[in-house]
Amino acid sequence: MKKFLIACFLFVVMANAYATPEEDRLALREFFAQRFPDLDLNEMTNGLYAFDEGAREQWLEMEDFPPYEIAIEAGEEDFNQPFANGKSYADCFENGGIGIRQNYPRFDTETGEVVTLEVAINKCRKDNGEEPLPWLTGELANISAYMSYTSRGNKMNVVIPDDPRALAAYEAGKEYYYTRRGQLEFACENCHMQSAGSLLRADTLSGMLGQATHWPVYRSKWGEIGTLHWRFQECNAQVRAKPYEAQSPVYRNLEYFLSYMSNGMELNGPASRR
Amino acid sequence: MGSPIKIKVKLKGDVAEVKALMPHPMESGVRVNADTGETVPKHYIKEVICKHNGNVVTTAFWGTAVSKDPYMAFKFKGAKAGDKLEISWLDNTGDTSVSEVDIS
Amino acid sequence: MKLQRRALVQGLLTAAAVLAVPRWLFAARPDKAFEEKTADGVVSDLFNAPVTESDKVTLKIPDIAENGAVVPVTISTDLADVESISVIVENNPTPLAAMFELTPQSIPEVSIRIKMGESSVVRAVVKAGGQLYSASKEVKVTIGGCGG
Amino acid sequence: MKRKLTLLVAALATGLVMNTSAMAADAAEYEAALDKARQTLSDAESKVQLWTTSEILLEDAARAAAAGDFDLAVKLVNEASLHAELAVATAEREKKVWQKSVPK
Repeated sequence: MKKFLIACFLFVVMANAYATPEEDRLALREFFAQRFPDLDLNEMTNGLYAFDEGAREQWLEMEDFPPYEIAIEAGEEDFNQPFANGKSYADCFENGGIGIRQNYPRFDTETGEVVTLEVAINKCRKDNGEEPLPWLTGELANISAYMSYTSRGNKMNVVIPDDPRALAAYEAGKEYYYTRRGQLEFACENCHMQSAGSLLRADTLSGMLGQATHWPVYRSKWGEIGTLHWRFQECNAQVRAKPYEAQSPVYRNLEYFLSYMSNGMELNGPASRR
Repeated sequence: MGSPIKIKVKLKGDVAEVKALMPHPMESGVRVNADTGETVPKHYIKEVICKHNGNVVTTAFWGTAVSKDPYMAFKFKGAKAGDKLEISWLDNTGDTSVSEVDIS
Repeated sequence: MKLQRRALVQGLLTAAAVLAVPRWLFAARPDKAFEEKTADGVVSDLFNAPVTESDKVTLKIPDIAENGAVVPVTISTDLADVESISVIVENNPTPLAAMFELTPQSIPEVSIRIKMGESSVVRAVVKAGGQLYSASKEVKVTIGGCGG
Repeated sequence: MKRKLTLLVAALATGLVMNTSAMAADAAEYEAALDKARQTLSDAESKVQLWTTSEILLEDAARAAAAGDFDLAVKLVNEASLHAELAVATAEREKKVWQKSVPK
């Protein structure tokens, strides 16, 4: 029965949308290629620094010795620290957890849910009898930063398996991205597609393409390293929409869609931003 | 005891180009904690001393306007591979940190 | 295991810190200048001598700061016998941000990241051969909050 | 369409406010309005993403009530409900149009 309902739902979705995720991704690249004909689209993994020369110079100076290096080092130490049962993070991931971030988020066909890297890290802890870590910053973000660092240069490779629930998760994320919300009635799309590269008050807005390649991020505004869902919450609050919990299904689906849109682009996390 | 200082040295001829990152809150004493409404007390690095093979090459005096997790870069002559570079700081609470690297 | 190793490292560092203590006693941080509320007060406290603008002092700092909490600054100079380099942010509550004391071994080029509370003129003052030279630049600090 | 709805809901809310301000509200009236608003908010939240403003208005209302200004408290509570209803209205409209923003 449940499967039948999902099939019905998908039929409706497909009848409306037609486009496959791959068609979506190519259409999105085409959108930005037309908006910024002189821009190397791969530069968009650097967010607003693809557009704003003055900000880019300051960012490059930060990159001389980026503050996220503190997080990478702490994350490496934590990553290699065995659990009380003698096992470690390396035992939970393919290839010992090294150079695999480009495959996240992934869809778990057993639970029918999107698994972000942060969810996988905390699941690993739980499976080994350890307490889960807070989602937004601190040790979890450090470990996430280290795992990104070992994956730098790999091309984003998020897979949507042949499972209607996976496609439904992708579609949910897509709908979220394009839906206006909050008192200000902004969709993610309003800022990061229509207005990408333009100023909102005094800030240049980043573009959607490559938005998922560089997490976690040390934001000067935060003064520490933080995960993507922290930024989701912040974006929501900025348009006066009540933020969801970090790693809630809504945000995980959004990350799934967003990451798929960055497929084929080089992973370059962790990163520093204003 | 403060966090270790991260140090990178690049040798170009006999010139050492040093970059250092020092994990430290650098509280200015005017920031208000949003949760408690209380002003966070001053907590900042006052002095940084950089030594090449035990000799001071640069001393920095800082106020509260140096950014969180301070970064500094400087250059000096007369360095060669295998030399020692030590950087240490002292903050206003009396806390210190010392780190040393081999120049290569 | 982790704790033990940390304790050992801490022990070593504490020992190193103890050895380093005598040096702190000799360091003369110009504490009063760091408390001054005006740029002129800082200069007279530190040097008590006239300062001349000079194109031999290069102050590299953005026109528009991305985030006032982290503004990268690099100061360099062609002048010989440089004794010190200071960074002064005129509109900060206490304008003196940093002062570097150099030695004959130094190459006069230093970088640092500073906080700016609002748009301000930033001044670099170089003391070389007993004389004072400066360069300054207006830096705009915008209201952040929507970047990323 | 959206503007019409907004005006309608706004008119309703104003009507409520005028009604209640005709005679001074008391604590019981505030409690009743608060219960109703909480229900409206939670109904809305089960369907859509609330505006941050709804909860902020409830906090403001609680402060007004604590200060004994029940007229203002009731007004703010009703406004919180209004913002929840507008969030639902936006979401329903968006259901029909979001696809138009997707690049094809």
